[in-house]
Amino acid sequence: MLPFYQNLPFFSIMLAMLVSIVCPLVKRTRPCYNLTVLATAMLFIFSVIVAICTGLQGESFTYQLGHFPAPWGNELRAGVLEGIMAACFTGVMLLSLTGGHQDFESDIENGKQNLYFLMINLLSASLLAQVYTNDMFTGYVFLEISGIAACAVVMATQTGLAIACTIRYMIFNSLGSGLFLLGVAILYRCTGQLLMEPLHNAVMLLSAQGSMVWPMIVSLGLMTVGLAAKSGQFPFHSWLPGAHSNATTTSSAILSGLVLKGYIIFEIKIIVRVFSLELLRQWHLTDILFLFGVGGMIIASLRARKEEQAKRMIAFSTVAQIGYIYAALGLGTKLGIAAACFQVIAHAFTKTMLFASVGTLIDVSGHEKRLHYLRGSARRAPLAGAAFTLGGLSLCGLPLLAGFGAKYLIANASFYNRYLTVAMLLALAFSSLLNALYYLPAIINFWMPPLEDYPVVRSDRSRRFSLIAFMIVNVALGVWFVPIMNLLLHGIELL
Amino acid sequence: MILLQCLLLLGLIVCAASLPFIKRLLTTAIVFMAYSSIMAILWVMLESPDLAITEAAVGAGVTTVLFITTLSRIRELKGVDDDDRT
Amino acid sequence: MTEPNGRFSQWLRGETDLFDEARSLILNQDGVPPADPPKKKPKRRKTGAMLHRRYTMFHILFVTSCILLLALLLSAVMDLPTFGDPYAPSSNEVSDRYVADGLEETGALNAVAGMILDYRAFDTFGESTVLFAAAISVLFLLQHRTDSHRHAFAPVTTNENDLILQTAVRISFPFILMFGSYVVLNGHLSPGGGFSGGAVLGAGLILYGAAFGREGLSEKLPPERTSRITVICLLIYAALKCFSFFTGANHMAIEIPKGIPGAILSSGFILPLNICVGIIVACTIFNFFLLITEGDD
Amino acid sequence: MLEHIINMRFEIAAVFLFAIGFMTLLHPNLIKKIIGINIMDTSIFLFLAAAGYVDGRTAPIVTGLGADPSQYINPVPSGLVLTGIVVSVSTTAFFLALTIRLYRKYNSLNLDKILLLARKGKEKV
Repeated sequence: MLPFYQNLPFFSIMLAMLVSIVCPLVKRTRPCYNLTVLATAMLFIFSVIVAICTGLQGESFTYQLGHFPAPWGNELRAGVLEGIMAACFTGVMLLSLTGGHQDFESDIENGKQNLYFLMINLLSASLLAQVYTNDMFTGYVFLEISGIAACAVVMATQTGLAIACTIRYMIFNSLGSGLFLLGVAILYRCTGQLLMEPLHNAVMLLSAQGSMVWPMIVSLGLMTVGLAAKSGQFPFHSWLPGAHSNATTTSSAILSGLVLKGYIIFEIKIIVRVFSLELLRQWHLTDILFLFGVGGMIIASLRARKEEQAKRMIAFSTVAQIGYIYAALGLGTKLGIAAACFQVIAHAFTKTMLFASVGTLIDVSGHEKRLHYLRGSARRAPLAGAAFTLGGLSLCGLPLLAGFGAKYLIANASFYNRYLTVAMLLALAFSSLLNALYYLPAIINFWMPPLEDYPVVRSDRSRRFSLIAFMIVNVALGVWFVPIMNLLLHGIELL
Repeated sequence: MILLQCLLLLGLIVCAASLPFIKRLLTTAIVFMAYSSIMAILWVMLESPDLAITEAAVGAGVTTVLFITTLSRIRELKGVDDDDRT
Repeated sequence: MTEPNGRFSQWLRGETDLFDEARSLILNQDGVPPADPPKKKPKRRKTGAMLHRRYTMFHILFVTSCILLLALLLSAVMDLPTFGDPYAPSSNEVSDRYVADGLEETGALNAVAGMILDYRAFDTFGESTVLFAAAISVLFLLQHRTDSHRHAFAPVTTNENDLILQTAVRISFPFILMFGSYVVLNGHLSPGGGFSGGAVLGAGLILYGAAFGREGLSEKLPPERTSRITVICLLIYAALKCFSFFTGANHMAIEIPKGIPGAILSSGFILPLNICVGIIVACTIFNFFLLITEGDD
Repeated sequence: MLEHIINMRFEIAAVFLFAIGFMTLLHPNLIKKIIGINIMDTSIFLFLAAAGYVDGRTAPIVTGLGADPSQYINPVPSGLVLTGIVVSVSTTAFFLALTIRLYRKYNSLNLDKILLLARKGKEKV
């Protein structure tokens, strides 16, 4: 009999799927919202248990779905890294959901809010599946699910611009998963395996013999480009600002904080578990990743400065932070991967806090989106203003905050790669400066005396709790980033 | 047998390549139906009958019917559907 | 100390905005800033020519990346194992077991149905959820906001009583249903299965819906009912598969009777799963058709 | 070389179809973009299913117990493609629903024109 905690990854995916399937039967909004929050809380508890138990055991386990062992049947695999990532994703989902139940009623039609919660549950199900899966085709299926669910969440407000940005997002989604499936098809053609461990052995055997190396490079390139297109990486990011700025406050927080990260974790598992890092360095694919990452960091930050709307500015800064992650992946060392994972966690918490706080600031100042008219809105909603300030400073790299931890770890990881150290440090410094050039003016703008006095509106109590929780976690990440880093490094060893 | 497969593949490529140049949207839907039917025949030649039934029912049948009903909803069928104008 | 009316001290008193380059704007005495936001710098309006130039640059980039992708793929295809080669790496011990031991492990004669619904059933559960998510988002987009004015469901063909179509459908509809249900029920014995049979059933329902319009199926199968049926089938599928995954993972040897190979009621869970998937696919496809023709008017 | 091309006809055709589908994405009309995405998907499925075919073998419908695997083709790719076709139907239906809503609001199928109108906030309804 398996120890009980090994069933938890399977239970958490099935729970999320079942809750999302049941949602259309629950007609009214409140019970559906409570069901979603309860389910996300249970997912968070399950993931924390998985992280702790695998941490104590010190080794990852595989969970065989069905009666047939690995290469024939399907399989889930969970370890310390997967546990931490799942706990972080479900935790952020829980906090952003508890804060948002007022703007569901206002933004989404009353007859269709249970369908919106269905899509949110599907997003958390596909996030967990991408973290835990050990099979490439299951990964493709859950890429599709999170693609369709994310598009449905973006168009929930049903305004003209939202639907136009949704169809653009859907085109990039289909393109991304099409390229990924083509990569899996070529890999299946060369090796005949679909599960990650036998695939790894077959790839190692083939690269040792030196036969069919070029198709494997092309297949890995296609998979990376497909996942980069879906996670809004630099050359394929044109859909991201429109999609993330036209969604409701909670959904834009979930979209940019979590959905993009599911694809990146799946990318990290493919890189580390199927093609080992040495192979990537040998094929020089890490340098291409590094190039695109740095490009994303610089150009997206430059583009963010020209934005007048608050949400679009933050969406462009998301593209820049995704560039950080891909640049850290491009360093090609285990330390670089651990730094990328820490950046994923730090960005998930910081970006969700930013979107939540800007949403509150916009609600308080009469739904005015442009930065100039949001002037002085922080004085009307001090907690949201403080959260935005903390988030902005964290992304600029102020010490004792999560952003600084991520930047420090990426810089530290770059010392182990002789060629890229200088380039990485320059890119980090320049993009941090650019971040400061558009976050600090925004922060100052929020705290200046307001133009005309809007009636002071008390931001709803639950949003207060989630903002405070985000701030605490941000500072905690900034202070204890070294122990978290060792945990992540240990997790990657087990991957 | 190989010659027939090559001809069908050429037919596929011709169908697909002609799509951007057709002006009327209804014609593109019907060319897409032809494309799916040829694909269904190819599945039979590749010895996978499940795919042939699915592709025939889904590709040629349902997808094209959805396209045509969408065009009728957009009132394209009344001959006003040069895609440059809309 | 900074002189009293220096820019910084003025900013401290909140009179000026650090970023207004246009000093004349700031110095209007009553300190009320202009109504529309002073632009950071005059925003160049995207003239037609500039738009055109940006698009051609985007097109060139797109075409070159497409040609590069084509060259990459063709060079990769040249190195792949040849088509139809019996010793290709993909026909290895994995696929041999699906065919060789497939019958006694799953009881299904059709190795593909055995693989989809028993060996790798988690993918198919994801598949049905993809269909369900698409059906719900189309419902989300096109469902009637107010059910009060249920718009008369005009069939695609303009005149209602098109005799030829209706008699043709009246003759062929039962055979389509029979063929579709045959394909679903015999999924584990002959080629077909839940997806193909469901698609055939869905296409048959669409044909009936298109021919008979209002008093046809859309009264008996409105979008709410089809999504309820889909939810029930998905729950049955999830229940069956959770049972077999859980018992499989914990190595509980609970034997599901495989029946006599070749009989309809054989191969354990595959038959009920095929029926569930068939119903899900048929309902979803008919739902798409119904919503696209009738919804949101 | 020509012999190799004839031998790899399915894969080369799939790659060309993928490129053609990728190119039709360039067309501003929404319906053409959706058909382009459909062509890309079916070309990937053609590539995947061609991986499973083995010369001189029949469809994987076993007749009795202990079937000899050397007589049947590889069932794995046709299983994957079967689920893939259903995915492309659902994405197409979602696209078409979005197109109808956009046409209702902006009376146009040209995505570039729609985005310009949407940014200027000109909704017909």
